[in-house]
Amino acid sequence: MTTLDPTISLAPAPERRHRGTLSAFLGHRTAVAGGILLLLVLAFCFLGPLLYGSDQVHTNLQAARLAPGAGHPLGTDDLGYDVLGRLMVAGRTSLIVGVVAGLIATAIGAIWGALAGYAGGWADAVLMRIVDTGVAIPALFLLLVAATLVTPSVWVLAVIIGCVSWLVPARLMRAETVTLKERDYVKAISVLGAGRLRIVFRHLIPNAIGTLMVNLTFQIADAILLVAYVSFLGLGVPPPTTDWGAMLSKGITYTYDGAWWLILPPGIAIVLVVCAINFLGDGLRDAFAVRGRR
Amino acid sequence: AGAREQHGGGGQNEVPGGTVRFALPPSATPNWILPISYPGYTASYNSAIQSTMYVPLYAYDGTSGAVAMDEQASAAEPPVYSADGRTVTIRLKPLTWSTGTPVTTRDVEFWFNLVRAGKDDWGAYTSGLIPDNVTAFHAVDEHTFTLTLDKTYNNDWFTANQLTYVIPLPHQEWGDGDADRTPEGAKRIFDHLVAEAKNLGTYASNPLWKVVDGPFALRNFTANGAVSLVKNPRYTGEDPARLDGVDFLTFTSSAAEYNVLRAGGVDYGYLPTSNLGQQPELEAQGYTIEPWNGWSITYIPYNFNNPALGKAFSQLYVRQAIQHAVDQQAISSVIWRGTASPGYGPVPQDNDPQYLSDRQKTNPYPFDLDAARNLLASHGWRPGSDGVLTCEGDCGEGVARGTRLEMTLLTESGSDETDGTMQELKSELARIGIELNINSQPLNTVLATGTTCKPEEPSCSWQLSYFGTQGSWYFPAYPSGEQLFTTDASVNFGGYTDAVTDQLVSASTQANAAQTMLDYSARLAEQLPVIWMPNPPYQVSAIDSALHGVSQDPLAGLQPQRWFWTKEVAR
Amino acid sequence: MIRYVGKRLLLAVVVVLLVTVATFVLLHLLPGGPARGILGVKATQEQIDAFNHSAGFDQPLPVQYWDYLLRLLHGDLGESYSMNTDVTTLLGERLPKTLVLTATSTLLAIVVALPLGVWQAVRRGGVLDHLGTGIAFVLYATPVFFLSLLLIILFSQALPWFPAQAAQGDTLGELLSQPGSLVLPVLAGAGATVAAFSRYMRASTLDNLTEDYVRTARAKGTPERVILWRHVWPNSLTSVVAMLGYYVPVIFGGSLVVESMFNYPGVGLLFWNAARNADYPVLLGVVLVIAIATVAGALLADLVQLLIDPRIRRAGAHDHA
Amino acid sequence: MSVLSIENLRVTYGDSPAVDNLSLTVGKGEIVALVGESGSGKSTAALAVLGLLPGNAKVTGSIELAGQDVLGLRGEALRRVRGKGAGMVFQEPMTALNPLRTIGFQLAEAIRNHDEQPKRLKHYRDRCAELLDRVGVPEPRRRLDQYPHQLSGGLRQRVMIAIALAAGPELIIADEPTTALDVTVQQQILDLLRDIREHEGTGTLLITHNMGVVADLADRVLVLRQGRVVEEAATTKLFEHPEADYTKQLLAAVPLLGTASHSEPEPADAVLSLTDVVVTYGGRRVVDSVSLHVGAGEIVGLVGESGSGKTTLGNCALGLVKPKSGGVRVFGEPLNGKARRHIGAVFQDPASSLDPRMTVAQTIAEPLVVHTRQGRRERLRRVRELLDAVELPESLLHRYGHELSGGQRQRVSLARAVVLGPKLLVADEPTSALDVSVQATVLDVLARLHEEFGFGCLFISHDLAVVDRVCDRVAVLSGGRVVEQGPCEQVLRTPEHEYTRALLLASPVPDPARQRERRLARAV
Ligand SMILES: Nc1ncnc2c1ncn2[C@@H]1O[C@H](COP(=O)(O)OP(=O)(O)OP(=O)(O)O)[C@@H](O)[C@H]1O
Ligand SMILES: Nc1ncnc2c1ncn2[C@@H]1O[C@H](COP(=O)(O)OP(=O)(O)OP(=O)(O)O)[C@@H](O)[C@H]1O
Ligand SMILES: [Mg+2]
Ligand SMILES: [Mg+2]
Repeated sequence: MTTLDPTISLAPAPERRHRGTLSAFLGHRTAVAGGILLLLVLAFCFLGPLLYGSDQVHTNLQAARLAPGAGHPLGTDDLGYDVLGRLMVAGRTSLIVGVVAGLIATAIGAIWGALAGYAGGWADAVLMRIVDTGVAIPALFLLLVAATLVTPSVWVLAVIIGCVSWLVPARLMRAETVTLKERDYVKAISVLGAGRLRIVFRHLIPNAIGTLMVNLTFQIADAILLVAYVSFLGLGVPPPTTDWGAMLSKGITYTYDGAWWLILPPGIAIVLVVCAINFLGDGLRDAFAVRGRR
Repeated sequence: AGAREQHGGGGQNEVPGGTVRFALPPSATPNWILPISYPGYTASYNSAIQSTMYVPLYAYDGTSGAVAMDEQASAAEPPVYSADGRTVTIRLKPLTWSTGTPVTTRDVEFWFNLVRAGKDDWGAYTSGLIPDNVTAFHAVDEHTFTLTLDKTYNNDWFTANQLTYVIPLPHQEWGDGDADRTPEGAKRIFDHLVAEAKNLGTYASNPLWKVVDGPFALRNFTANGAVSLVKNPRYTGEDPARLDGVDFLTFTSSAAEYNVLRAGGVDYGYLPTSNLGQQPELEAQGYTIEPWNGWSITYIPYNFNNPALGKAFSQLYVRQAIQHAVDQQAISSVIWRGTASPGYGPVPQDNDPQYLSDRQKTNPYPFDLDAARNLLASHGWRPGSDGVLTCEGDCGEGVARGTRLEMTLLTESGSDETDGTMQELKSELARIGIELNINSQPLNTVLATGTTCKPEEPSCSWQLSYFGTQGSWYFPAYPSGEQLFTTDASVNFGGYTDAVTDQLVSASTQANAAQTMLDYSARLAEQLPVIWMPNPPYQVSAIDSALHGVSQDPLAGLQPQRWFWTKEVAR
Repeated sequence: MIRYVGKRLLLAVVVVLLVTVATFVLLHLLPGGPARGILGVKATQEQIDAFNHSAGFDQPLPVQYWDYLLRLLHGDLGESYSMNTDVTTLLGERLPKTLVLTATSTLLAIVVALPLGVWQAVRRGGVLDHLGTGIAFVLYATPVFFLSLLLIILFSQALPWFPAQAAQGDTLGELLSQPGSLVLPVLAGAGATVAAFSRYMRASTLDNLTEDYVRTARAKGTPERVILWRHVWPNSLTSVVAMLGYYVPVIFGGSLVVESMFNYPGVGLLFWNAARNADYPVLLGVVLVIAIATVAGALLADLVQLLIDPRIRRAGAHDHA
Repeated sequence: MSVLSIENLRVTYGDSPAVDNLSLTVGKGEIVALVGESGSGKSTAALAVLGLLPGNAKVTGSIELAGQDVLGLRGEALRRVRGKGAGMVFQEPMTALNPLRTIGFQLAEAIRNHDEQPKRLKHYRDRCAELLDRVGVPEPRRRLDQYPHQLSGGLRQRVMIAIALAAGPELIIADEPTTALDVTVQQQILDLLRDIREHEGTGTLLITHNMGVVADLADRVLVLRQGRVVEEAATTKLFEHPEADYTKQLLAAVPLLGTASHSEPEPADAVLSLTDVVVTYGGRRVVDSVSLHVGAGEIVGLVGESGSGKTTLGNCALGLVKPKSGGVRVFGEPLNGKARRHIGAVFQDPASSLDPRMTVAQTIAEPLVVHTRQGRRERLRRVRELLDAVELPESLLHRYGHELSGGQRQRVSLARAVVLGPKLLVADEPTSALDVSVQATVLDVLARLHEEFGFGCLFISHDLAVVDRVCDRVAVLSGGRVVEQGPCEQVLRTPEHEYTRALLLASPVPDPARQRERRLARAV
């Protein structure tokens, strides 16, 4: 019986997935730009107030609606808040709500979808019909009910939005699970008698992490837009807390006054951040998609 | 107030006819045509449209510059009260229905019969008041009748707040012989009319609604609320329409309305206060901008039954301190851009030469944070580590030591001005050590939550509530407080009780002493049963400068029959 | 295949029922009920009690739900509390309008986005691909209310090309008689959709371009254009179609803002006002319609896929939940 | 005259060459085989001929096809050569055809692409039917309206060949045309290719890693290794006197039927006994009253064509599929949690048999985590032992699955399967995705583990030679039924059932002379 010298064994060259992922990501210029932009915005919102102090707690009606000028680089709004400083605190809300809601939605969705997909049969059918039901109820209605039942603080809003938007990741995760569970390693370990939870948490979810990560970025972007939307409808966080969406929807009523400083800063901030996150997600998608790299 | 009135009278070159496109408030759709109001369909624009078609017995409006009777628009001569005040004699003017039959006392009796039979379904019914307080109807002749009252009332009040509900109805066409003279028959007719009125799709075609005695008749009425009126050619009164017609336009949002306004698609519209900066442009475009003040007051009720803070609210000094922290001037001029006016008491601060006491007029509690701080400090309130005042001494009866002045304000969402006002309030209160949490909810929720309650009920957790984006309370012509501030009044949501107030209110509706209203005004301006807030306008109107004869009625009525164009409008 | 469709229909009914239950329960979580809001500040307690009684709110919730279902079976959606019209009429009047709006903007989105996505995929990595991606993301990131306003300022006021409001009037005919007035609302509604669809299509096309059958087609000398449109295009479409079905609620969500900005009284706005006024029958009616539309959309997407894809046509019985 | 001549072809992806200095000619009517292990650059060379390499490939050298230098061609000119200069047959017939288009469409398109006056596709119907008939597709007209998924793998591959022939090329390039097919079908396709060569006189460039196929079909062979030709020779000569060491190793690694010797199995208690097992999918009996026993320490082979129910039966044994009727007893009891501890499983696909998010150590230790309370250190010790047993260096301990080669991965799977010292191992085609040489190592490891642990094993394979080499006993499955079972000696040497005989005859052996004999035997 002959065994070939292992050194001349010509098995397929191993895919260098991890290293490949990072370099594929770094090779994606727009994604890197998105990442950097996001970091800058984060710094602006969370470190900015340390450098640029302004009273964002008390109104100052005497100094309302000032055009940009000395003391107020971006002017003041209709209650006399400094717009530049306001942009920072508003950004915190938008970003926190976006990120937390995105994380919550992704976490719930991942677990739900993985359980459904792995269990199969009846459990799957029931769990997925619940998802279908959720999809068919307008999110707006759920938001309205939630906002009526509890006063939406920043964190509450994040939880609410997260709980409203977990459906997409759930479907995604289920689809992923259905293919993953046919993988031999899942079979091999279930033959051994490993429990469902172990399989779901140790094997299925970690292996869908690429998909989930990509989805997470889009969830965050969507959540930031949803916050804006919710604020536009008057269901947002109570004052004096604010977010970009609230600033923008308030600002656009001053459009005809030419008060651009009330509109453009929050508008641009939203567009910029959502774009940056989307670019990031796009880059991640390319980085995780082995196929696309061929 | 009402200043646009008599825009040059007939001095301008009137161009007869033409139509006016009038913008209804956002999301408002007229939905009731029967001139007997029905619960749920009592919006002001419903009655504004109805009264152009069905002339009320007595019309009150602001066309004279103050809220007063508009004889021209009334179906009867002013009432004559007997010396004991128990009998009223009324003489109808010679109006005719569009079918040609004259308007007679029988038509008034018809109203009484219907409303008596269907009072449980009548939107304006309050037990003990009209029609309950009219014990007998007696027709003297075709045009004269007398009413017998159950007791003596203040004549002004009775005319303004009771007789104004009466509207002669076309007995000949809507009735069924004398069937309405039995309660069963009347109920049957009442139900029939209500059923017809619930069929909104048929308004424009239903022959019932073609019988009118007012200056206008209905041309079109769609489920979307787009209503068109045309001049009633058979109107025989003293107040005929000068226009050919009025089109009421509906809008999905005030932003949408404003966009259309700018494009010239509206003759009589409104603009969000945030667009007041546009006044010069709009004026250049041929609009006149004018706030439309309401015959209203705006306030924030305290919930005196709230288990946590009810006792604190019961302390006059606490209410005084809070009132001192409301910067009404700034709110009115900055947030409302000068369109709201500060209000200091229970009667409308504007438009009123008659009922406003000096005490209310001069604002007993001007904006003064130091005064507020002193009041609280001198009653044992000390700031805690977070700056919020805590009761550490004798803070008044029932106020437990350790009570914190942290309160939640339930407020109406959807208005930038209201949001701004509440933020300003929060900010000022924070400066005197009171923490205000703001909970914005749809108006419906605010109203449903902030209702009268008992301390032990879970529904009594609300503390302050605001529903005044367009004014909290619109008065009938006589601004008395029987529904608002008496102990068991239906709209006394916070459960305010004050024996003196109760007595003053009942005197103001029953005695013919003008002084009682002034006393009432002064008492509540001092006692602060609620937080008095600036009173926002009904709307800020933008009116085509060539449209004349417009007076912005504080009672939110319209008198489109008096409008006229001074330019050709081809529509 | 018939069994497959039958099964899908059955599931659809289940989902719709679940939606009504969920909506019903949620509605009753809202505090206070509709009475005060509908009857106004001036209503007395007696009036409120009478209202609650006549609306059946004094009954236990399951009874109320059961009554609702019974009425539903008779095609009776109830009466709007605040609009003095029955819900069926309201929906009958507004649904066509919203459908016109959403269908046109979705169609526009499809017509623009799908070819755009394919084109970007073909030019992958090129300047135009990046440009397309950038535009798509900016469009996606612009809140609808902001986009609507920009459109109005640009194309209605700065350049008076289109009216700022949709044509008014009760009938579809009146609405359609001024097609120009639909341009801006449709554009505003299509913005985010174009962005999303073009991204999906680009990804799907990229995936398919690496498939073996493309290599086969090349190997037999098929021109690139033919490969793209006759081989890749239908294949990429199948995956995008699956997603389109579930886009109904998203499109609907956007239509609320568009309707309120362009004075377009449709279902979105009806829904929003009903929600704020706690006008339960209207709310339930609209939610029901949306649920049916969503389920129908998903069903339709499945059927379209069934038509495009012979594999599913035969296998059919596969459950893709 | 040569129809294809490649000179000094060099293809690089990035900086590593996939094909290095390859020169090759294919004459008219000649079948040239390109052999070598996975990754040796075979496909790359084939794709280069039609200019189908991906954008990141850099190509130098020259390729002359039908008198034109392909490397110089672009756009329309290149398109004209494709299909006309050479037709191509790819390995995976399912994915190589567009699932949404009918066979007729895809075939007609191939003709139309090279028609001087292109007509509407339906005009080519007759020609298409002729082509299908030519490649031996029954009922050709009906097939034209069918979709790829409606055809079996063998028929699909015939359609691919028809497409390759459509434009009447001088050369057919067949890249692993039979790897995805069953042996019997494989034989038919090989016969077809030979037939085409004989009647149409086209040259053929055959790419394969199966030495049996080479022996069966090729006139000349090039052995490729890491992109380089290590040996080129006429087929007979190569098999008789391989010159390069590498060629020798390659040939030696091919398992040969009937070379293994078997000792009589000792009778033992059954660790697995399946009695009258029936499995149905949607009413179709996929496994039809199969009875099968695996004694302690015994290796039982299960062979049969694709779809015959091998995997399904294996899954029954593992409890992954519930039989409709019949008994599955493991260690004498119905399958239960306790029994699972003593069952191991190894599956076909090395790529998916390891969790990509786990290191080798974690993977091997997982059964210990599930079933024992051993501490970390103890586990690690055990993992080291097993790594040793499957002959992997300790340096691999902290690598991830994807950082290993296919053979290494299968060895890790084996280690995981035996870490708890199982009494029963179910191996479902554990080596069929591997190269011959790698397969040989893995089979060796399996044999050694078997010696060490003495488990009973159900070994599923479609390769009779592999089964012959590994198993004591064998059961032949056809259409869900066991048609024959018994000791390997008996079943594989003196088969009784016709089906077994057909299987045996269809398995190509790496010996041109014997292949010729067998061909003749089949023809009778
Ligand atoms: N698109 C590509 N990009 C980068 N490297 C590639 C690409 N295609 C193939 N390779 C590499 O080139 C080498 C040769 O690959 P090729 O596909 O020609 O081998 P093969 O002999 O056909 O193998 P198999 O038998 O597995 O099909 C391998 O190392 C492979 O990883
Ligand atoms: N989950 C399933 N649903 C429906 N049919 C199935 C399923 N799994 C397998 N089959 C069918 O059962 C039959 C036997 O399949 P099985 O996988 O056991 O064959 P096999 O002998 O292992 O084939 P191969 O050599 O291709 O792996 C096939 O016809 C297959 O199509
Ligand atoms: Mg290959
Ligand atoms: Mg198998």
